[in-house]
Amino acid sequence: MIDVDGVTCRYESGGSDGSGGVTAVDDVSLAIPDGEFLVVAGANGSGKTTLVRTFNGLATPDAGTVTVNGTPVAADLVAARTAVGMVFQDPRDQLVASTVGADVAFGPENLGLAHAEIDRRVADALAAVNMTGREDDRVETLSGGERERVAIAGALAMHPDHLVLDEPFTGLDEPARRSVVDRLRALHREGTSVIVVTHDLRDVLGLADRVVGLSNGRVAVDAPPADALAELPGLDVRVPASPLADGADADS
Amino acid sequence: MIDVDGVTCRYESGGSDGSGGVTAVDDVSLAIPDGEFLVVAGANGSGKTTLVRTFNGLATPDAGTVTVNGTPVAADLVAARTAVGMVFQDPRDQLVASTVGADVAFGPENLGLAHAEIDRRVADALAAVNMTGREDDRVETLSGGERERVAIAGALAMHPDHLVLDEPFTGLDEPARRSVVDRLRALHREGTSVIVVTHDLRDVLGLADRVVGLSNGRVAVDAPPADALAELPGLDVRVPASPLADGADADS
Amino acid sequence: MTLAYVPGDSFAHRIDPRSKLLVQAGFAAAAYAYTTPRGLAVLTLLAVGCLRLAGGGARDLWGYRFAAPVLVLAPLVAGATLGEPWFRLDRAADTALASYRILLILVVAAGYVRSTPVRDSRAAIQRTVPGKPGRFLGVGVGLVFRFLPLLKRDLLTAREAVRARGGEALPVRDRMRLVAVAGINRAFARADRLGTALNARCFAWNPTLPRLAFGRGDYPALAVGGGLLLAAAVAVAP
Amino acid sequence: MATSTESVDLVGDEAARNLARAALFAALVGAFAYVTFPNPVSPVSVTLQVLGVFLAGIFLGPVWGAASIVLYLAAGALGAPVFQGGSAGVGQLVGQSAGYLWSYPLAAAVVGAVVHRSATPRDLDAVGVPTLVGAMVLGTVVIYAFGVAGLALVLSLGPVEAVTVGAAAFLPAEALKIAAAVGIVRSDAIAAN
Ligand SMILES: Nc1ncnc2c1ncn2[C@@H]1O[C@H](COP(=O)(O)OP(=O)(O)OP(=O)(O)O)[C@@H](O)[C@H]1O
Ligand SMILES: Nc1ncnc2c1ncn2[C@@H]1O[C@H](COP(=O)(O)OP(=O)(O)OP(=O)(O)O)[C@@H](O)[C@H]1O
Ligand SMILES: O=C(O)CCCC[C@@H]1SC[C@@H]2NC(=O)N[C@@H]21
Ligand SMILES: [Mg+2]
Ligand SMILES: [Mg+2]
Repeated sequence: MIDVDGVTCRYESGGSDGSGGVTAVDDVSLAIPDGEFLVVAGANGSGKTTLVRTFNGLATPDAGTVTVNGTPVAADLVAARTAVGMVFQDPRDQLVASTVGADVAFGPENLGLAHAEIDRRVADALAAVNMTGREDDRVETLSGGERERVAIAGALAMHPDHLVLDEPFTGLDEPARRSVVDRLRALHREGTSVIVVTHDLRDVLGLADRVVGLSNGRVAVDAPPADALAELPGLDVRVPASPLADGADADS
Repeated sequence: MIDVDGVTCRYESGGSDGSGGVTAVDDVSLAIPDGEFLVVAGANGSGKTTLVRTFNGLATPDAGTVTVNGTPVAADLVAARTAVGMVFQDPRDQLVASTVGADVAFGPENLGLAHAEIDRRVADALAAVNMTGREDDRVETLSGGERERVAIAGALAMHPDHLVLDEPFTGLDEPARRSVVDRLRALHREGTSVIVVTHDLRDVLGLADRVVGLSNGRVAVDAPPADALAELPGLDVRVPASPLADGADADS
Repeated sequence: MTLAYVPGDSFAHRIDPRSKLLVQAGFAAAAYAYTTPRGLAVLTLLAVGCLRLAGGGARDLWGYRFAAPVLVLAPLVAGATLGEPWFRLDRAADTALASYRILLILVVAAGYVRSTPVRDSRAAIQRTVPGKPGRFLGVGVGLVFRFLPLLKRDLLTAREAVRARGGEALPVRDRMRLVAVAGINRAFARADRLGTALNARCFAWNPTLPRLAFGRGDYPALAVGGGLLLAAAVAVAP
Repeated sequence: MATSTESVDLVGDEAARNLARAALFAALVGAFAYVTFPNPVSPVSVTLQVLGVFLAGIFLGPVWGAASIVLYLAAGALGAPVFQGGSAGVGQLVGQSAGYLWSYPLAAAVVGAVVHRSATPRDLDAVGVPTLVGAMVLGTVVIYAFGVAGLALVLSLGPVEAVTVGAAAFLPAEALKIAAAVGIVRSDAIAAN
């Protein structure tokens, strides 16, 4: 259970209005029950990334609290960071080791797991993203999509209770996307809560239990996919188009 | 006219096969006439980024030559770089100044244009990506999608003969995407050649005159969109799905 | 080109990095203790042996070419005198021997570098230096290896970004400033983002220690290293 | 499925950030070691390492600046190609340039201490150019004192000979590096804090 209660996040230095500050997340309250598949949608700059970063203490709210599995994040960072796995919007920011295998193993090592268990998790996570056999590749030689996959594998290997993915599909080609979607679906079935951040719902709407739409840092929509569908385009979020428009809409 | 003739690019350090090398682009020949809208598609790691980086000399072929407007790239780098504008796959690699306005102005300033003209181009380019009024924002405070837009604006402001965009839509929300698509269409109409690199054809197929599909560094498809459509899924490229499958396919 | 780890299956590749570090320490100590023609002759055999056991050869020494001028110049400067006899061979010979011992130490070090992957080196630190200092060094060294190509790339892409947008028209001085400042800025941002990533991934002071174990091949290596240290101690003992 | 977390001793956010920055500057010194210029007055080439050492002290302060250079030495000893001209290995730490290398952590600490006047870094905007230059001159003195002593010891040279080989040839280049460091620090585009 992740419980977001009246959270506000400001950046002092940003903003274009000259005031020298921007409120990225504005009084958001949100309860994410265990095992839910939640999609957080919104336009560029609507505060999605900032919001989810409060879930494991990478961003600290200026007001409000976030509680994970009953404990406030601020009170027990270890608990929050082991419970909430996170895949960053830019995978390059996430890889901390020099080789693929070492990177995926990094999280499990920090948990102090036994070597056999670490090996099992690494193999398993790499398989989930179609990167089996690439353990010894150096991370700086990976292509954009390959890097994205390794970042996802690193989060999967932590076996988190809640998995947050910030725009996970952007760089992935079709087989990799499918493979990740399958894995997310399986995790969801096994009881992990999955939170996907995106501004393009075409690939995840079918998976979601619920969609939260952000606009200017505030919750503008909070509903099951079917109900949210009508309002999301008003938030500048992409939704599955009508049959004819898809693919062709760029040309219309 | 960009003329790619028998180009091969190898990375010595990459590769997972232990041989310590990978052929990212393998004997590619390709002529891109002035004013063409070309889509370069292919799976992760198929060599798309490497190929287009040879167009303005950011990557140097190990064999073969690239000729831009009649001059070999290697013979006149400055000419190639002013003729070919490029939006990198990762916008962070691209931004060189500290504020949005200064960054977009950087290219035009280098062209030695008059101030009035520079201002006009900056305003125009920012409008094209829906970032009007954000001139004074510091680039490190931008959200992911905002950064992508500034990178695109920087390339637009150069008014290049050929515009290469490496996965330009990944981070953009719907209005920004639409706006960029509109601008690309207008540029194309005015005679600029536009080259879009992607593994997801859903947003650009309607615009393209021609699609080149790469597989393992080789040209596997080279045809108008209608003809290419059937072969692309075999290259692990995403194509506009059949009506029912779109959006729902993630759930199927 | 530059000296680096080369995958392989030589004797040195198969033994524990800690044994190899001990051999290096012992060798350096002995080279300083026995800087005589005879001592260095024996050590030459040993040094070449070490490099061969790591599957290396003369090629690997190319990485140390920048050391050569000092090593060659030093004996000349040492021998030169301002008055008669202008050049004193005995002084030059002393320094030449000292230079040569450095060369030998570099040969042995080359054997270590080419036969030891980063992973093992980090493991050796973390298993040898206890507690937080060990963790700091272990993770820190890992991050240096991670940053090095990134940093080169950041400097390179900063240059590319400037170039890709017509920056060639600028004077060299401006271009250098732009690249340096953009490069350092990027590097900073990157360090902070990687710091965040470490936290998000549960970066802890007490992780699972890397696997390392002494095997049969380590006994001779440990014996050689220990023997060299002992020999050095004997030489300096009063 | 959940892992027991009692035993995990998390590294603090601040410490992790500092560690990442320390590793970054260590890598920067390493990258600068590749940049070699031929030396007009001696066959020994000039490198930019010292510039990296200065910057580490200036940007990270005395404690983390020194820690960063310790990482540099450790990484180099263990095979990262970060010493002069991309060389590596324990040998360098006892070789002809040992004095210089061992002086670097101390030099970074000295530069950091003079610039920030305390263990924790302060805002660089508050630091005047004379302070910056003074700090780096002092750092240079430390580096050359150790470097020359190291040469004398390692290569059995007399003091004058060691200065001839190890200092006279380099000193003019150090002035340029100090100027470069001031230029980088004073550039308003650096966003670090
Ligand atoms: N480090 C920062 N400093 C100042 N302002 C920031 C910072 N990071 C983000 N912002 C601002 O906060 C707002 C929200 O940013 P955030 O990254 O949360 O948006 P997002 O919804 O994830 O957008 P995107 O879809 O583009 O990734 C934006 O207006 C952005 O400019
Ligand atoms: N700097 C590098 N060093 C070594 N190998 C590299 C490097 N850059 C790319 N490669 C390898 O070259 C191949 C092609 O990479 P490239 O970036 O051109 O692919 P791409 O088609 O753009 O993929 P993506 O869709 O993931 O961006 C990949 O196998 C990649 O691992
Ligand atoms: O990496 C090494 O082996 C150490 C090289 C030491 C070079 C010294 S530092 C002071 C002086 N200035 C230079 O440019 N080089 C020398
Ligand atoms: Mg975001
Ligand atoms: Mg690419």
